[in-house]
Amino acid sequence: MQVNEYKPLIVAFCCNWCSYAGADLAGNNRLSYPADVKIIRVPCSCRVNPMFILRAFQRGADGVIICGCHPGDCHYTSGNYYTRRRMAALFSMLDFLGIERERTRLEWVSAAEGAKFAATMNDFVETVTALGENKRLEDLRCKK
Amino acid sequence: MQKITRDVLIDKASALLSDGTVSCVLGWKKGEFDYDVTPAVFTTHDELIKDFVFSDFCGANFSKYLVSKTKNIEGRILVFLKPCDTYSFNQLLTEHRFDREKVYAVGIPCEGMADISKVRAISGEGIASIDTSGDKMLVTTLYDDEPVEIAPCDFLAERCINCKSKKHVAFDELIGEDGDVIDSNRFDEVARLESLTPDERFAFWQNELSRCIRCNACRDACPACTCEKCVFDNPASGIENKSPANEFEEKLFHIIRAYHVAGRCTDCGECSRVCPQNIPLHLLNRKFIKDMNDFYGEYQAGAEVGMRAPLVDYTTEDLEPGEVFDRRDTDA
Amino acid sequence: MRKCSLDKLDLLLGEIAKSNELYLPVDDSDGSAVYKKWEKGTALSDALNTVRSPKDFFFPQTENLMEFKMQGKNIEIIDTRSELEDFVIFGVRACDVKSFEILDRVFLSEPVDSYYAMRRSHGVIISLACTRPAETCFCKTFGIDPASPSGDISAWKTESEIFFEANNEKGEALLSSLGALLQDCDNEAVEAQKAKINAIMDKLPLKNLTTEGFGGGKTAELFDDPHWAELSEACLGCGTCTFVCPTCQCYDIKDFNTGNGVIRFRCWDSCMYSDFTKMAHGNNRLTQKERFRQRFMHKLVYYPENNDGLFSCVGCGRCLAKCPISMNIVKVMKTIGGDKGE
Amino acid sequence: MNNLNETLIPKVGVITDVRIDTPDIKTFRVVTTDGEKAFDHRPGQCAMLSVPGVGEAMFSITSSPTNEEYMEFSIKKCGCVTDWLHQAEKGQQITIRGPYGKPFPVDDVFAGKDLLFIAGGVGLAPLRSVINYCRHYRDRYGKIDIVYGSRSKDDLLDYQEIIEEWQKDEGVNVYLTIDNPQEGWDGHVGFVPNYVKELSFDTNKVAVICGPPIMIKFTLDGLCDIGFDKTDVYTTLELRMKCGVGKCGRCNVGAKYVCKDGPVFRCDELEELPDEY
Repeated sequence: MQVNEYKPLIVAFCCNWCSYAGADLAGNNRLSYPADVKIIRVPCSCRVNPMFILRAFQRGADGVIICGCHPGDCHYTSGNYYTRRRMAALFSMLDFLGIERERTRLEWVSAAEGAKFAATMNDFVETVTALGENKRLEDLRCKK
Repeated sequence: MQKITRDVLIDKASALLSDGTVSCVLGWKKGEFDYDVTPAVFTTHDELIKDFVFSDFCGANFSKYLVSKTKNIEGRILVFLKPCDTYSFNQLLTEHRFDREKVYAVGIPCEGMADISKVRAISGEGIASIDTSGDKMLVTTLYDDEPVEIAPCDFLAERCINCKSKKHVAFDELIGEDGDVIDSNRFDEVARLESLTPDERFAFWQNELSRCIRCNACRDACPACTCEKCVFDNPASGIENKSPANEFEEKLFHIIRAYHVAGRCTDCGECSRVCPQNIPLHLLNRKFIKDMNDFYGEYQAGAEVGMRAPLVDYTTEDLEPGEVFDRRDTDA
Repeated sequence: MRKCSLDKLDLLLGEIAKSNELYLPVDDSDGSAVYKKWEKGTALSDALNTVRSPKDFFFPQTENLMEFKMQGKNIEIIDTRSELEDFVIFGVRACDVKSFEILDRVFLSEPVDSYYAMRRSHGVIISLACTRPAETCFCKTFGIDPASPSGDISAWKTESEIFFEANNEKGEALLSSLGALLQDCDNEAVEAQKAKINAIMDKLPLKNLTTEGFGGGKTAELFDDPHWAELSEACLGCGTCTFVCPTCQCYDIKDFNTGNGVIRFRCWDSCMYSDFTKMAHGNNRLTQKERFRQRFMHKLVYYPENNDGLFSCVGCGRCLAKCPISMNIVKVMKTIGGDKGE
Repeated sequence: MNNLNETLIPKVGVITDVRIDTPDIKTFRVVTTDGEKAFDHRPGQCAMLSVPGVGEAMFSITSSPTNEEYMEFSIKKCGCVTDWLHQAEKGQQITIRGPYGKPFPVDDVFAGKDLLFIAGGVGLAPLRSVINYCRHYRDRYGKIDIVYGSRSKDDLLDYQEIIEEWQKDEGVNVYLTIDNPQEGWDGHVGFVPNYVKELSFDTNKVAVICGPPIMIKFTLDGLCDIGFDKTDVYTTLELRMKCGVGKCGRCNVGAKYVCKDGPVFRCDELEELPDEY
């Protein structure tokens, strides 16, 4: 019964210089994406510590997506290149522990790509909705 | 058995002590039984004669001790390094964790170290004595008159069965002949787990990690874990030094622990050796090593001083996280 | 004394489990023994003892104490405990049974710790005499007889049978409830078993370990012993010894913010950890030497001083088997105690 | 009284008043939600205050037991809990449990004696409870001397009360000192241990010292120099505490638990304990 109404909680870490502006643009252009995407603005995608991602899952996120500038376009020259390596390692490790790989994603969204931002979020929400609730990285104490 | 004997090491240490090359010796001290050796600092020939041991049970990696032992000492400290210890030694030097000038490193050959829990599983509890002088280990228990014979393949620690190198990558002096880097099967178990379904992998790790008592021994023994203030010591982290309240915290601790040494871990295997609950923690570290080898090219932490670890480096052509899985799926 | 043949042990355990939750040592996937809840088909482990001590049953590693709900400036305190069912722990070794007495003196002395007391009152302990003591055992040093364990019910296992003797009303009530599964018998077989165990005890390498030189009132003499520095030299500062120890009872109280309230819980803590005594304005045990000393002084001097000479160690040997650097209470006792210069 | 069966479960307390004493010390008035005192205590005892989600910490009760309306805590801002408390406003609820520890022997040892109180900085907080208790039962005690010092005039705790009440009491002498000369201060300048030596009290009295560890140490030495016996000097200790009832195992000095056997110790007792506080 509840499955039909299930709406995943998504945490999106967005780079201040691109994806966050991309999200703004999506809003300005009246492009819709689910309200269950909670955006957290970070100064650069490489600010996202693996602990942030695990914490998000602990606090009830069903999916975590990190959005940064396209490779080569980092405001700080190379931040997103590091992000790419770090997230490749982390996502692979989560997968190794048997945690659904579709729950984490890294996307490059520029400030001009409002449409891409909305599309990415819609796609990600759809993917996570299909997966259902996050059970493998949940902290029961944080569930009501 | 080890090719090198206690006497050779004592002679070497005594000579270096008496000619003033070193002021103290980091070595193994005998315990109550034949297997419970403790790392200790010796300063005289007499102390060495009295308590120094070298046997199949001298598995502890001394490199990390150098961080604390090189502080506040006069002169240099002699340390005996097995091949795998030398990788940690280099890695610590890369990270400027101790003063190279304060150390006199003597490389010693290693035939692989024993895992006492494997020995116990075969001999049964109540070990009265262990003779490691022959090719096979002879274990006498309180309950049997005849010793049990155990072959190396049955008593060697997992990390030694899959030894990655008999080559010393750092030393001031070498005793015996140097060996070679070995083409080991150390990633086989990781690959096996990767080939399982996510559900199977989840069940595997759930079972292993559920035994964790958060004693922090894996962190405290790890030669790559040398932060002055660890995130797991920081009350603001909310998970400092305390037992895991649930499965989430078990995973959080072990993911972050392994992640923090990713690219710096030399695969010395101390984490699994010290785990009182026999959790195969080295598999998490090896997963990172294997991934980085696959994604960014072969890399062995500690092979040379001053190398740049994969996670603090990049190329503009790196794989996207999504492609990582695509690639593995097509491989499989 | 009553007995049951070993092939009926499963039936017997099933009978106990009908009205109580039943826990017993079973073989874990890594080859060591662990206390697990009995289900049909669960077999009693042959291992000498479990890696984790049974103190978990009364003093769990993590335990919620209460919850707070906050709204604006207001706080509501909620006692989240629910009533416990009776439970039975089967197969507790003599040393571990003794450890309960040591914990009792801490938690049941005034003011009583109600969390511990509640668990304790609901637990029935069926001890089991050792058959194969290990080289790491030194319970005799603390006056414990592994051949005659206490507990609510004592049990002895021979090749083919298992024998039971109730030590109090609680135990008697449980044994009586098992009815026809048990037969009355004399204690001949048990006496023979005891003799066998005692013969082994005389062969143990640590049989001569003595507590001489330790005990209440020894603080001044031992606190500044020069050997503490060398003993603690290699200590990694991990919590292995404290967490496998059946008598270590130090705990921490912490808050966890769940996002919709605060859970206050307590969990085991270790005097070996660097932040154990850390305060806002400093730490009175700055180096591992002081933390290391605290652990052994507590067990061998402070605790006996406050508890009529009872030592806070039961000689189970867990720390001997599990310390990553093989430093342990036996080495400490031999170095600074009565055996000095042996 | 605190329910003995539920030692770890606190009561809800309300902060009804916050007084700014010094730049880093505030005094909080706490009552239960019914507006009553949370529990009775003796001079020198402590209570565990907590802010859920932030932490719990032990504080000495600075108000006198003779105050039947409320309890007061003088708290210096120096850690997580205290930082949070310093931001709290009137009406904020916290939790409180206690009383913990052994009080000062005000009714036996102190009775009929001349008393000397020596405090430094926030160390006055635990002593204020005894001082006001002794002032309340003035006829039970002899002469009362109070030496109190702080870094500067602004850092003197309870300054108004000292000036307006203590100094006006008969048989009560207050000697104030600050570490360095300051404009608008015409009193004594210098460290407490030296001042105590200068004042050269007669030794037929009971002394109580509280302050930073270094001050306690030098003051005690100073008192011994002018002829005091350690059996006549008391002090209070502070270590990290979690349970408050001698079970969590961290506040021990030797075989003594500060929360249960202390915090009040006689200096000769203290001397027998290992030097680990």
